[in-house]
Amino acid sequence: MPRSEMMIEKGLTLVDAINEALYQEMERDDRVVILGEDVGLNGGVFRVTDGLQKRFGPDRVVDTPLAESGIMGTAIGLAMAGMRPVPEIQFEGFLGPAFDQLVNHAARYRTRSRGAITVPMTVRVPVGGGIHAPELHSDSPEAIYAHQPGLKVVMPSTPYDAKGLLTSAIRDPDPVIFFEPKRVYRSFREHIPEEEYTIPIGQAKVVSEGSDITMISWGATVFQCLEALDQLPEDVSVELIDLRTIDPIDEDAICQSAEKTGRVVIVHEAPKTCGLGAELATIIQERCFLHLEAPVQRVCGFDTVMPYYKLELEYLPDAARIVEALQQVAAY
Amino acid sequence: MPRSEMMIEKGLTLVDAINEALYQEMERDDRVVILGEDVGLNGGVFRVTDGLQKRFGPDRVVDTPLAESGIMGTAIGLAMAGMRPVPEIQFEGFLGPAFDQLVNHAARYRTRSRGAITVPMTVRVPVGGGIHAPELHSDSPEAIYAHQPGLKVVMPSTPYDAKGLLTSAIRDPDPVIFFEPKRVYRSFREHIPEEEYTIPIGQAKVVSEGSDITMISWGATVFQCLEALDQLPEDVSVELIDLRTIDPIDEDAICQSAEKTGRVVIVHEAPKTCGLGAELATIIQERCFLHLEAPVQRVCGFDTVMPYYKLELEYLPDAARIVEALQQVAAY
Amino acid sequence: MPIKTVYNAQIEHLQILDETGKLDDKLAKDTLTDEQVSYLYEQMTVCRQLDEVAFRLQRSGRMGTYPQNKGQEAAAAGSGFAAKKGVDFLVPCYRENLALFLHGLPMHYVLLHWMGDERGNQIPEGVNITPISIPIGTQMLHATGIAWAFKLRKEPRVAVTYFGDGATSEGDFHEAMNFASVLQVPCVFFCQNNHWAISVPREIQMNSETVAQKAIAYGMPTIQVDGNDLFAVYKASRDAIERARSGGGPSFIEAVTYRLGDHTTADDARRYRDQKEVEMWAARDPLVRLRKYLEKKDLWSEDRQKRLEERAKAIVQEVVKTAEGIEKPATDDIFDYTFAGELPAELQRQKATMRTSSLGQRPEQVGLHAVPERA
Amino acid sequence: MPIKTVYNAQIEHLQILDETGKLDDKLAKDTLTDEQVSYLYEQMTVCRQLDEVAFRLQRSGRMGTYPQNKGQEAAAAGSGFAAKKGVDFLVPCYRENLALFLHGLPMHYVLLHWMGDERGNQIPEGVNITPISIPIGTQMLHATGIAWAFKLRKEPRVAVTYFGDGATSEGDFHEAMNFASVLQVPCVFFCQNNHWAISVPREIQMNSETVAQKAIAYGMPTIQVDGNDLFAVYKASRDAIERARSGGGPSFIEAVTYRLGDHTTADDARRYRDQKEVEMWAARDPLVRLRKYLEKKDLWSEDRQKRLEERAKAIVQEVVKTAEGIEKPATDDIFDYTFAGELPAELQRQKATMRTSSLGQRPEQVGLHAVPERA
Ligand SMILES: Cc1ncc(C[n+]2csc(CCOP(=O)(O)OP(=O)(O)O)c2C)c(N)n1
Ligand SMILES: Cc1ncc(C[n+]2csc(CCOP(=O)(O)OP(=O)(O)O)c2C)c(N)n1
Ligand SMILES: [Mg+2]
Ligand SMILES: [Mg+2]
Repeated sequence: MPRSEMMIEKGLTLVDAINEALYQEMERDDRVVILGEDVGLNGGVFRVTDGLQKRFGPDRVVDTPLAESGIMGTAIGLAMAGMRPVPEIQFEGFLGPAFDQLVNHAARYRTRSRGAITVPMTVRVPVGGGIHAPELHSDSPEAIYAHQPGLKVVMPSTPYDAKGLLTSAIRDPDPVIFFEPKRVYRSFREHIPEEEYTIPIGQAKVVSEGSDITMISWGATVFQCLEALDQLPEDVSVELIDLRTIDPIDEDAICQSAEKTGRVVIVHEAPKTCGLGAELATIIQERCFLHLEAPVQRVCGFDTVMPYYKLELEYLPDAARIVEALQQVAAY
Repeated sequence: MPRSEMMIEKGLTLVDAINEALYQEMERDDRVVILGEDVGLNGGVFRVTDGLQKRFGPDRVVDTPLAESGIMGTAIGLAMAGMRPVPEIQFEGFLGPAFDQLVNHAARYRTRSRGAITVPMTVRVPVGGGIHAPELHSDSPEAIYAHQPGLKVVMPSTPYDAKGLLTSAIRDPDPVIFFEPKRVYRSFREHIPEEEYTIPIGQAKVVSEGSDITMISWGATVFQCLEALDQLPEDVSVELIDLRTIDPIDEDAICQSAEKTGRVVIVHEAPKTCGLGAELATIIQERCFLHLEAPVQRVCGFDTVMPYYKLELEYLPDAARIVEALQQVAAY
Repeated sequence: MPIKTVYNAQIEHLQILDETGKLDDKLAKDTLTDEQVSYLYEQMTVCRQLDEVAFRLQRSGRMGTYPQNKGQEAAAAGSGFAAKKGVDFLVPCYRENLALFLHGLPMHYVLLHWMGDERGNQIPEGVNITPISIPIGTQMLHATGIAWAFKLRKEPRVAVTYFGDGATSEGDFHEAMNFASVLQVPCVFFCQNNHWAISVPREIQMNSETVAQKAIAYGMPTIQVDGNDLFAVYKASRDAIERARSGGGPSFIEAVTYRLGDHTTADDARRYRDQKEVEMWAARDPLVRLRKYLEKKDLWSEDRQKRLEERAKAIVQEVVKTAEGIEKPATDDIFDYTFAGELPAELQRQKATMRTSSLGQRPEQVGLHAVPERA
Repeated sequence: MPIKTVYNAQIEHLQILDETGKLDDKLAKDTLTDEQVSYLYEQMTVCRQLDEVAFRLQRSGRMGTYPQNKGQEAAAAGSGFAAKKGVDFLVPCYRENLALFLHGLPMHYVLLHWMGDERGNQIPEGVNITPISIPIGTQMLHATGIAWAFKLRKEPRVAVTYFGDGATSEGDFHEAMNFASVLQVPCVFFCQNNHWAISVPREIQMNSETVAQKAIAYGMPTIQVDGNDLFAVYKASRDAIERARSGGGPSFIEAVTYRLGDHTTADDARRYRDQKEVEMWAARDPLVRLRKYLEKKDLWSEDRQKRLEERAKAIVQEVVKTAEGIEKPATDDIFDYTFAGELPAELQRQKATMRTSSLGQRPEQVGLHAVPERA
């Protein structure tokens, strides 16, 4: 769709960027179909698919019945039969009913059929807390899907990355979960290329270079990290890495930085225990053991159920907690 | 049920021990009900519930329709209404359809209702590979459930532990997942007390003491670890810890050992990435950083889909791989 | 016989009070007394007022997302009233506030819930309901389990569970219906078919002529009722509940109604539905219909209406005050309800330090400010 | 009208060839030719032989768990034959081997699968089936999706999916049926009601009189057929498939049959079911019935039967030889099909080293045999 005045002038939000990638991929490849709850006329509850049904018709942008396993399972069937489905799950909490189809079917079909049958689909899922939503609308389940072999997991934090990664995901011959940090959906705008482009899945990005501490994050907490850097009183040079892809992990990027700094802080919203932070910390101690000057430090959600919104900001890692961690790691 | 001749003479298998705990808890507390596929007349596909329907009747040992979410969801309802349900999921692969009820409901009810409504239930699930089963009958999903706050996760490896931990689980006021390593179901017998006893959830066990390397495992791989110790040519003193409870993790036990030895190997069947090994390794480097002489080493399943049985022994950690890891950690 | 009919079924539709406020006296026999009708009309009016105020609270930033019940009050009232308070158990979603209030839930609990406060779910002792449920279609399994417990303990109690037309598409709906029927538990499945699931109309939610016929799949008694007709809803619910109580097993009720408001305050229904449809249903508003009936029977007056409206406002104002007067929960609450009894050590540590990594939280690590020698 | 009937439904049962081998000629018109019947009888016999041999392979430790199809061959044959080979798409579970063979799957693939070898799922180009499916009730959603793709691309093709009576209890069954009906995709849902789901009889799997009536919930055409009657199965399947092909949407077929063997080789059905029931159904064996019919029509003889049995033995022997002759897969196969294209670095490392921890796998770490100075 042609960009609006606002987009031309002020740039695109994350929502706009995703919408543009969907639009361009649907233009480019008529095997791409969107399915999900309220994705059609309503344009999705976050308006991410706004205008697409109008442009591509109700056969390619399909309002499904209210059933996440149904959405995932039929998307798998569509993909097996040569389409490029892009199912939307309305909130990450509702991945639950679709878990079995995703983990036990989508993720395994290539392996179990020794390549005879494949599932090229991209599952879009808004993720994370901080928007004052009701329960089960604020979780961060990325580690669960990273644990499952056969899935790729992506979580961009900027409009530029979102457009390029979503384009890659849709073109990927295997299932990709594309997590969209809803706290960032409309939090800022960015000028990004209008023409299509891709960003390879599996490459982290150095947001800001530094030499004393490596800080790794992804999704919405990247911005809490940036806030922390602003607040950091000491003269500490922090290298901030936005993972962008959750799985496969860009081990080289994080280890290179960890070897340089010898001190690492990892920040994520999901509960600590068995979160992705544990995997990253373990990789770093495996590969950079002799370079580490301090234990790898995690700043995560607590090992409690994500609270309702009155307490969500106490739960989510914020700049203050991140600053404290940076200071402690620096001083270790 | 009175013990058989065989049991009196040669001891109990893991299956026998679980059956005995179920029997005794059902005798003791008439709120305890068993539900699941084929658990009744058939006694479960592994015969774990053998004889219980005969003894306690079809109202307390219930063959349900073939629907795991239904089993989990109605068990939650039973528990909310004051019963002590012990649902069985026939194989860990079929936890998939029950995932949502387990993670988004059972795990959260106490927190979301601020204690007004609770879910005292024990979900029994055979787990793990190595028995030449069909696909989706050999996975190890414990890390996924450890990641979810509000659930306790247990995995005993011996008849003695199984009986005591299952008894604790059934009496626990909160939901517990009780994973039963099927490879161990009938692999050996052990003499255990006939009277009821409990083992506290959350306590690891030192299987064999040692001073050079700490080795941590749980479930069936504990026996691969023991095999490795037998094969270890060098004169290395290994402390083997059987975690027994996956969540909450007995951090003190593992850190105490790690501080003593400075070298740690973790062994599990699940895929490496975001497996429980990552959490353990991270805890150890956080708490024992200054004591570590080598990176914590993981011996796990690969980050691939669990293969069908012709290749399952290549996939599963075996004594050879464990020995190699021990040697490398010792030599680091 | 090579072709034979092996099964037959039909679905009945029940209406007692029509849109003009005319009552079918024969069918209405032994249903609601005049007094009960007036009482329920008043309760419905208070609920409508709560909806209006809740909407404004959200708009002014004093509350999060809120789903209005507007237009569906008769369904909640008739069914909730048919269940025995203090005995039966309600397992709701979020569009039957009135049923919860009728069973003793203090009104401010609902506001607290939508204000992002779990204490709105901390159901008081003796109130037999589960909290408002956000994930669609999952709670009916809990209702089946609760009813099962009643059956096992031989208690003459019934679980009534509420859900929308959209919820019937979820797999859990199917499993709940099947378990309930196989186990013959005392559970009533009450579907508020309000024609929409956010922007998805009933016709693309399902391809069946009625929602009620879904129960045929389970061999379960089923009926379609005019959901904006308090009498029909009450009668069908009472019959189903009493059948369940007396060992007759579960039933399904489709209450045909309409969501007069947006899906929630986060929604704008004009994007996807026709104003004409809304107007048509506004004419069938259960409150309007009931008032017509009461007026016809000379049980109501302009004056009573005015006083009721004022009272409703006062009540709701008080409720808002109560909800807003409750202090923000303590941060400790994040931790304290994760498990019964003493928290596991790591959770205690997280709670005490508000930290997730143990670095810096242990005596031997605190205060280390230089790179130490290796141990 | 205050009480009115708003929906009516009935379920028909179809039988064409009865248990004595007598055919209803009128109903049989335009179904199967003599030649086709003989051909399918032969195929069914080969399949029965495969079952016997597979059982022995398992017992002698040469194969893992195996589920016999015994008793259900007519259901697989009639439906599989009704679908167009090379055009339509079968989405099976595990109890319709013959349907797969009729669509071109080499027989040894099935053995390979049960020998724990993924290459048994590596369906050859041009064979339009998905592999045998172990998790119950999940594959019908894939069939719906495949049929949906056919509809979107305007291809005159149909997906036929198989599942058991037990599978209808899963939520995914419900969602697949609903999606298929709402989207009006060309999909045929073929339920082999063999009366048991392992040890659970149909009556405690569901409380409905028929399985067929489950389709009423979705407004989907549905029929119950004698599943041991090749003609009835063929006719119902063909009608449903051709209706789907010509844009008439999905259908449901309940084939009433019986599992004559144990659930799998890991099961002992004597623990939970009555031998009398088994005997009653053995008398309805689809092979016996078909042979009676062929004999009545003078299309069969003792001699042909003997030759067929010998041929079946020879064929199956060859199939076993092929399956057992296939070498153990390479260990690399564990890794190589995880993703298309080049493996991610970490997986390459795991594959190259058969190790999961990077310790010792990197040049600078290999060979470190003393505790080094810290960097
Ligand atoms: C499992 C799940 N999927 C999706 C949603 C998002 N969602 C919230 S309400 C709703 C529509 C519900 O429709 P219906 O069941 O008809 O109830 P109504 O809102 O009309 O009362 C959806 C899709 C959810 N809350 N839960
Ligand atoms: C999701 C799931 N749950 C449980 C099982 C274990 N299981 C294997 S076959 C079976 C019974 C299947 O019954 P039915 O659908 O009637 O098919 P049949 O075996 O009778 O052909 C069960 C419970 C499974 N494979 N998948
Ligand atoms: Mg609705
Ligand atoms: Mg069956």
